[in-house]
Amino acid sequence: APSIAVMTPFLAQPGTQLMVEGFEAAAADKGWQVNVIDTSEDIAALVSRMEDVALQGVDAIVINVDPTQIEPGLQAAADAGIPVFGLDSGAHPLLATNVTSNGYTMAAETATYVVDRLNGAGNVVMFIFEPYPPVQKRGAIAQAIFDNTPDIHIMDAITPSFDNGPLEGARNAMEAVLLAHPEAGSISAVWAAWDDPALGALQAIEDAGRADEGIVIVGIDATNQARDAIARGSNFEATVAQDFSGMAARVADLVEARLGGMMSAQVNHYVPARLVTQADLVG
Amino acid sequence: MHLKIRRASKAYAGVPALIDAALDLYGGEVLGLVGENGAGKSTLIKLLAGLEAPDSLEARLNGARVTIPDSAAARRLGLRFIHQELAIVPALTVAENLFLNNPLPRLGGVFVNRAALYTLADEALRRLGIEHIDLRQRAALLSPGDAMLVKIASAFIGADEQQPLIYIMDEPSAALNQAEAELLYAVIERLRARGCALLVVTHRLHELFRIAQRVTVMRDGRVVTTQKITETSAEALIQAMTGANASQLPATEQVKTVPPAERPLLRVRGLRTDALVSASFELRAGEIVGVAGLAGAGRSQLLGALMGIDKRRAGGIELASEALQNPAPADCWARGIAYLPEERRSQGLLLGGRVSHNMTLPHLSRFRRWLAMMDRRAEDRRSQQLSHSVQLRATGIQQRLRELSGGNQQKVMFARAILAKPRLVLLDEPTRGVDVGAKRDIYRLIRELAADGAGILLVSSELDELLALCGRILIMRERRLVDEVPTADLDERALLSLMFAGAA
Amino acid sequence: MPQLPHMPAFLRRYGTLIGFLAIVLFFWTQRPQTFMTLPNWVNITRQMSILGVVAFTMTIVMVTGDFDLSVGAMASLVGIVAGSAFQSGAGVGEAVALALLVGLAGGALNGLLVAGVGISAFVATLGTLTVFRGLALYTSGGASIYGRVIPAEFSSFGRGAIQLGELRIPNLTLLAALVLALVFVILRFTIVGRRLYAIGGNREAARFGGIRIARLRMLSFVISGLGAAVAGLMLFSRLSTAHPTQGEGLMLQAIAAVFLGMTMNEEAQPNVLGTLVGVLILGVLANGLTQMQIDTYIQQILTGLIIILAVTLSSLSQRGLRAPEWLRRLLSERRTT
Amino acid sequence: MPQLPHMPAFLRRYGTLIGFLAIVLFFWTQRPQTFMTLPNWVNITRQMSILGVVAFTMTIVMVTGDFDLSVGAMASLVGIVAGSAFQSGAGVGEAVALALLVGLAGGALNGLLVAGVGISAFVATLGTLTVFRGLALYTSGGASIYGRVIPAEFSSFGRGAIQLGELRIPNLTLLAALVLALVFVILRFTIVGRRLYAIGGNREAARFGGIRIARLRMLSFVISGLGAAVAGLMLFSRLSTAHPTQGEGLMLQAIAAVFLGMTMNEEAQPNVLGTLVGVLILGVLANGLTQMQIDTYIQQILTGLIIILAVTLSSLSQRGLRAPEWLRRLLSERRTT
Ligand SMILES: Nc1ncnc2c1ncn2[C@@H]1O[C@H](COP(=O)(O)OP(=O)(O)OP(=O)(O)O)[C@@H](O)[C@H]1O
Ligand SMILES: Nc1ncnc2c1ncn2[C@@H]1O[C@H](COP(=O)(O)OP(=O)(O)OP(=O)(O)O)[C@@H](O)[C@H]1O
Ligand SMILES: [Mg+2]
Ligand SMILES: [Mg+2]
Repeated sequence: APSIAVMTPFLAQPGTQLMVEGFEAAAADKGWQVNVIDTSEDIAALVSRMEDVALQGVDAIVINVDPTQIEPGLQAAADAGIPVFGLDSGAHPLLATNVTSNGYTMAAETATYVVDRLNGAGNVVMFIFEPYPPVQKRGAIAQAIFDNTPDIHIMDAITPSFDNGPLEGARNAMEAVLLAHPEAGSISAVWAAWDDPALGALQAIEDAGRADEGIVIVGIDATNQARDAIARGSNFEATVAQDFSGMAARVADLVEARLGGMMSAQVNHYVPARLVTQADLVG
Repeated sequence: MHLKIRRASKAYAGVPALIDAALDLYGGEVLGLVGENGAGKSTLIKLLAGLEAPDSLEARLNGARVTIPDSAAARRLGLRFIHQELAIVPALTVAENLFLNNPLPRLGGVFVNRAALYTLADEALRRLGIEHIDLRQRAALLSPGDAMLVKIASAFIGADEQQPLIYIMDEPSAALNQAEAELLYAVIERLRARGCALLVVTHRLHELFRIAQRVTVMRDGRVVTTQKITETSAEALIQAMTGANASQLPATEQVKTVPPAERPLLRVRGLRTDALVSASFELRAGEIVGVAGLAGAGRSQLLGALMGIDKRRAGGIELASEALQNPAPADCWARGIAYLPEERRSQGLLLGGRVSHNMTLPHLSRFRRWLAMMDRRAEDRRSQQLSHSVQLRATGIQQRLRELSGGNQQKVMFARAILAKPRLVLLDEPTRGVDVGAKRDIYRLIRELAADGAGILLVSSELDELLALCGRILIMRERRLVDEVPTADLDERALLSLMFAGAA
Repeated sequence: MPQLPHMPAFLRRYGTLIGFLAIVLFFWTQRPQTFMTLPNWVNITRQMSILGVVAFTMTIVMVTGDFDLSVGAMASLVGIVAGSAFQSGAGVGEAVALALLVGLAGGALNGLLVAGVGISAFVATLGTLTVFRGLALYTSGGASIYGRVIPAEFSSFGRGAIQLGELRIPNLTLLAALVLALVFVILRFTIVGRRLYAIGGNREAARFGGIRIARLRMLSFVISGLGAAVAGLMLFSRLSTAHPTQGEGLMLQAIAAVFLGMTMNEEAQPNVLGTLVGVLILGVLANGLTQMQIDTYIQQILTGLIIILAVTLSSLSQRGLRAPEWLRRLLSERRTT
Repeated sequence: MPQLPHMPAFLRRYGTLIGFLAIVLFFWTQRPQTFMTLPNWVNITRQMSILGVVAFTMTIVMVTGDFDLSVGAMASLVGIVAGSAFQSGAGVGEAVALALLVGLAGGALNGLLVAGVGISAFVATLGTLTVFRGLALYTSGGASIYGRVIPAEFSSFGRGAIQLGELRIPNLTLLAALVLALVFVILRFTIVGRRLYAIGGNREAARFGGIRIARLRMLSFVISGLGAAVAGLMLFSRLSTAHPTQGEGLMLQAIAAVFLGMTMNEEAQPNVLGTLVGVLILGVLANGLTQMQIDTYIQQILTGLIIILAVTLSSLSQRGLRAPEWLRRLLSERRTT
């Protein structure tokens, strides 16, 4: 059976998990042997492991990581004649294809949701993360949209500390923001570039007893935990569902085609994402 | 050559340890330095070695003012030291340790010249007549006695260079027995004859009369007198050191001796460990038994084996007819065996700890109350009593051990051993570095313990000490117990020849 | 005598404390309305409670001269264990008991390796760190455990508080205070505490002096394993989420707190009140800097600098406050090192 | 003399090495076609070269009895510094020089704090770790630097190799070998090396002996700072990407490698050949387990267990290979600790 290596440094992220699980499911249907390699945020180790699997001679490699940062690994695979497929990674000449959701649209959807809910006026706390390009991209788009709405004021753009996981980091940061702005209504919304900090912020707001001030929280990725929070009608109002398993299935199909000898001319394949609110979840 | 020291002062946290001391060292002369424990001798030497920053110090070498900011500067001035505290690096070889305070022979500027290193190291040991120490072995394997020999030898490296040097030695003979000390005296005499200046600190007054030309006495941080050796006597020196008349000191002989019990308290049969070949003997309650031997003869290893420090490979130990099966040191203490190890700094003391904590360390469970709490008041009371018994010179039982002079640290170790009325007392060089007065106190306390029915096993390199205190002496050679003799038939010469007998 | 009087001794012992108060004062002036308020302090104590439990029990290990690098991974693992227990239908009691058992076993493993086998604590706990982390990741498949499987009474503990008159004291704060009191009493007033300090002071002398070193070192690792387990449960309860790496940050922070605390002791020994101040410094810095809306990256730089500064000041004051000296020392090498 | 002959001594010194060979043998039998091939070994050495440089220079610091926790953060920072230099138009020479200067300055700062001020190495380098990490994140805004700003000749170095007959030896491997040789000579044959060991062996004795402890400790931190800088550049060049936290993993791994190496020395001292074996063990494990398609989480568990096992075995063989003894020891407290 063909042997496929799935490689990522981000397996601890819920989105990555969903994708990897989706891919494993699709691969099981196709009778492939899948080896998942996670290097816990260590990019250099990921490159090393790519070299290892290239030498070992797998049939294909699927990556979930920014390809520009692992060029030696891509090169090793190319030298060994092994095709590499991007799963929500990014475009690169050494990649056969890349399947992804459109990060720009996802950020735009949540940001405009906030603008609409606030009727174009209010104070927004942003949780961003610059180091990871796809997430950085989201922050930039959202910021552009807020900046473009004259009465929306960005109070703070916080990069949560990861020391005890993003949930705790965001929660502590939000607690401090809440204390710094004790008046009801002084904070209108929290825009988070992914769901974890949105959840942390939600916990902080609820614990501070300020859940009834109407602070609007939005996230991206629609993890199960976020869906739960939205479904119960909390301040967490909206997130964006990427179709992770759809992306994974699409990559699996592309891999299958390639193993069958077909080359795809299209490099980026976009799988649509959709906004999720309570209305979508209840009933 | 003339090294002139004036106005040497040093206070620790406001408490003066050295006050305006003055000293003169001349080429071709040995100056003895004596004083009670804590008189300030080591402090003075640390200032000269650049190890402590003086509050004031005026030094002139041949008339020229000099400063000693660090040990390297002291060395450049031609000063060589043997410090009181053992300082070896266990991980380096013996040869490398010999060169720790000497420049290593170089090859091409930065590399170590190993060939030269071993030749020179070999010479250095030879000079002291030491042959049993392997230069290439790690210093970690040395017994404390051997380590001291290495340390002494290292001070004499380069001694035969043209220019005579100044040697400053802090109790160099404290860990040596007479035979070894003789070798040291010979080296000292040779250096003196070559024109070197020497300063020797010692608590063995008779030593002074052999090697010194003049003697300086310190008391309470001050130099009280300096005299020609020919114009003084041991009694006069003691009087100068203590400020009291020697005859006023309590005589040790006053303790009445009781005849030892009939039944043996301790019975040792065919005892063997990795470091001890064999030992069999008996010890009765109320008896003081000495252990004699050359450095490395295995005396310390014998005590270590009894205390459960080294693993027993064979043989049996019975304490009061009860077999001790592979005990840990904790078990031994619990059964009433007290132990005073040879190397106080590494094996005994918590240097950062307080006097009282050091004394009570093995006896903490005696101060238990409310299940697991420490009865600090009782602890303090007992420590106070003991400090008094051993004539401890400290600011109080709260003082940190690090701040005590070497001899006073040793008294704390002794106090620990006698805290709980032990049944069996294992003493390894108990009076090392202790001043004459305190030595008498310790002798008295040892006798009292025996009179109270404890058995005492005493390892000492001071033969007169063994002969004065013990009824019997066990002789050790090459890590086995070879002989046992009553002291009644012995004098120092006879004892020495027993220690040497059979040693090739 | 050109010795300064008691000032340096005072500064030496209380330098870090004074630094802490200076930090508090600074934030007070900067954020007068919000920083020095009761709710904020309650908030800080709750935020630091988890780190506190780890740091307090770590203090015991460090008293004996060892380290425990595995606490962070253990805290994560314990969360996953309890979470998995919930998933397979366990009640709160069972899950908590199981979690504590895991902490105890992990601590005992560390103790066995360090005190029994005689491996250096650093490498032993580095090894178990890796194992615990791997176990947490493997058990959970790398995913978080959260949601309805977690009993409400479990999560409510971490968010609950006890009303004391005006004051609402968070359960987590109370728990941390309890651990603090326990460790304080053990180290300060019990025989075991005295023995632990003796082991840290001079291991060989302690053994020769009749102290059962291996047992006590073992005990200290078991305590720190249990502490890590309690902290892991607290984290899990507070977040209602168990993530397989969520405790990782605790280890270095706990060690930093103990080291900060050691500066407050004459003999530079670990002591739990000092550790408390260390924990508070870290907590107040994070809280205050966030309130001042300082960029997180700059927060990191400042935190590092302040730690260094605190330790430097208290170290310099130990040398009699003659600051330029330590520079000269590098060149002239006169003083005690 | 009832001494066992040379077998235990042999096992003690070479236990870890034998463990390493056993691991190699195991992978060889499991993956006969791919593991024991020249390309794979070249591959392993290249993969380990970066960790190697950090671990080799860390060995020097650890010889003097200190630690340097800041190396990982320094390696990241150096990449960002060089990357920023490229962004503002610097040439390769300038960027590299600047990066090395930063490594040197960072090392000197550590040295100043530890040897000059007298702070414990652990807390000092924990502080600088935080500062360096914050600086890297702040300078880069948390984002990676990559793409066209990086001169091709810079990236090609990290990917290039030198053809030696049949063999293509990667530049990175060569560089690591060079550092290894240098550290080996320094520690083994030079006067400075002996003095470093003396400081680590007994600091007080070294001071009595007139060794300039502060200067040498300072030197060792500068060397490890430089080592971290070189490693940071190697990483940057290999990935053509500078990420503000990309070196973080190096620190614990380097320390683990040195500790593994210490098991291969009678006196349990750090020694650079031992460190090399430690680095190789970590490298071969990662490579071999990946080739055997072991789940990454189980890989972690196995790596931890194997580290513990290696150190345990070599520690037990030091006690004459009577394995049950160490268990009894816990209860009876008989042996030397
Ligand atoms: N670091 C220190 N801190 C405080 N006091 C100290 C310190 N070092 C020494 N002292 C005190 O200085 C005094 C002199 O000590 P020193 O070591 O010079 O005595 P000594 O004459 O060498 O005695 P001994 O014969 O016992 O070796 C003692 O009272 C001692 O307690
Ligand atoms: N585990 C061991 N195996 C073999 N030899 C050992 C071991 N431990 C110590 N030795 C050696 O046994 C000898 C006896 O040492 P010990 O300390 O008992 O001598 P000592 O008679 O007390 O003399 P010293 O005055 O030198 O202390 C020393 O030469 C020492 O190096
Ligand atoms: Mg003295
Ligand atoms: Mg001896």
